[in-house]
Amino acid sequence: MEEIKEKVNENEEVNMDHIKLSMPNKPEYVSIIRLTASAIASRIGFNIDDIEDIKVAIGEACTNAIRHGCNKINDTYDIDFFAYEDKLEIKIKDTGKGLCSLNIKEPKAEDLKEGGLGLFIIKTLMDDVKFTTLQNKGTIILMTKMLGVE
Amino acid sequence: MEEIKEKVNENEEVNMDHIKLSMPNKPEYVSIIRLTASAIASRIGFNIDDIEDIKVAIGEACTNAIRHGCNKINDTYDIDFFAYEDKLEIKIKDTGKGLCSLNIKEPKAEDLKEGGLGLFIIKTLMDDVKFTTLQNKGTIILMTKMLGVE
Amino acid sequence: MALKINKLFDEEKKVWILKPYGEIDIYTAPKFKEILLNVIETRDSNIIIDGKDLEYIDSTGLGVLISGLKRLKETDKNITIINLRPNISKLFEITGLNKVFIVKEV
Amino acid sequence: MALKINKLFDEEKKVWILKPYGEIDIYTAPKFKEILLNVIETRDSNIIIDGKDLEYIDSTGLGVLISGLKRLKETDKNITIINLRPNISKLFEITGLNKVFIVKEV
Ligand SMILES: Nc1ncnc2c1ncn2[C@@H]1O[C@H](COP(=O)(O)OP(=O)(O)O)[C@@H](O)[C@H]1O
Ligand SMILES: Nc1ncnc2c1ncn2[C@@H]1O[C@H](COP(=O)(O)OP(=O)(O)O)[C@@H](O)[C@H]1O
Repeated sequence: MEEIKEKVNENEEVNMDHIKLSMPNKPEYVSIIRLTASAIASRIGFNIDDIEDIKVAIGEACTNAIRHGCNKINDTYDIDFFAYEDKLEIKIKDTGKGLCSLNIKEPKAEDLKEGGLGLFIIKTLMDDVKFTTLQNKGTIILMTKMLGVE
Repeated sequence: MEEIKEKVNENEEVNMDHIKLSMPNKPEYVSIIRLTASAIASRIGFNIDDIEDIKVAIGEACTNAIRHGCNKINDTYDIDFFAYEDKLEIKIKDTGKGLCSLNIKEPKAEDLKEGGLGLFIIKTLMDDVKFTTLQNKGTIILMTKMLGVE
Repeated sequence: MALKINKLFDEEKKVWILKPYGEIDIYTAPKFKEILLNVIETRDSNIIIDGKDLEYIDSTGLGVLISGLKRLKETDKNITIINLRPNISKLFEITGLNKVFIVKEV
Repeated sequence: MALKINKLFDEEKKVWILKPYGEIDIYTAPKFKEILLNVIETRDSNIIIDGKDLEYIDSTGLGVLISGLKRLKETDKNITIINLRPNISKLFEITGLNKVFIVKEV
């Protein structure tokens, strides 16, 4: 938790816009978040490919927040966008049981498992991903996409 | 202020989803809010015409929040969506100087004034509009669009 | 989410034709105002605004149109608006601006 | 924002053709799963998924495809995926699923 807080404070000194979103933990709203994220990314100046990457990554993170990260039935979770001139940071914070393991492995094609792709996809599509997890107090995922980086 | 608070509490007993958004008071983000509002309205089941009305109304309200309702340079304002099965309520709250007058007049075409259309447009397009204003403490506008009402 | 404006002067009919693509709102209205007033300054004549690809306009954009019209009225010129999409047409009706500008269906 | 799925059985080639329109995500994946497994139950044969109008798929949707494939593998059948858009093709590549399904350019 500390690490991310410090990061945010530091950010506030540079030119950064903060957009906050709080969403019900319902599957039907994830597409709205993806759309909002696309619009923000497009405003910053990301190209279509990067916008797709951001869309998929935020979709996966919200899916996890809903599936694993919400305790109560009518729970909500938070999405924070930090829009810089040269990057977009997205923070997704839930109040669930916390991540059990931060050991994200490349999926083995032969295994044919239905799950376990989400975090790997996020790590692959974004330039930087940080997890903060507090047992039974939720998970924070902070992911960054840089503008104009391959 | 009281009135709106009571209303919200009452709402929480029925089937309602609450989406919260906090935005920087910058013109370039209003289109993102319109897009998000369209997506929420579409999810509830509004038709294209009603979605357009909601888009224009929220655009006008956010424009006012930015123009008249924000004190500081790096201020933010809040947008709350209350999604019901049969209606969408949108609350826009700023921290500005408050509304001077709630006397919204139909614009006189002959007058040719550049301003003063926003609140009138909101009142015309939405089914219900309520203002709460506190001198020097900001304005709350709560507007409602009913589903399937002409 | 953005705004582009095509402008050309029809030498034959002696009229400006402006065609906005996209959205005119609090963010893009200043650009629209600059172009509109600049056009009037360059050549004081009637203006046609082709709304075919205008996807959105709000009160800020309507305000710019009104300020342009005011300027033109000084020399007895006018603004004609054509090809408006239904959602935008509706805005002109409820504000009464369809009686201030010359709004044509086609 | 929604999902529609067209299904038909090609009697000549003895193959199911499924064509999803829209987005397969946490919200629509259950419906996709129901249709996919139902199709397999009705007639156990190879499946072609035409991705031309599939705009988005996430790990939940990929999981459904994998569970369908598992079922088919029991009787040595397969899933072929054609016409994927570049953004979705990329997902199959990074997850290695392009080696698990038969993914064809056209
Ligand atoms: N927000 C979260 N809260 C708690 N646990 C999580 C969260 N996100 C992911 N996890 C854990 O990490 C695992 C791997 O996640 P992921 O790669 O997205 O695959 P899947 O969700 O399909 O299992 C999940 O099964 C879950 O145990
Ligand atoms: N959020 C707000 N805070 C303070 N004053 C407001 C707010 N919204 C509207 N007003 C006041 O109401 C007037 C009319 O608003 P409006 O009809 O939108 O036209 P305009 O903004 O073009 O003046 C504004 O000029 C302003 O004085």
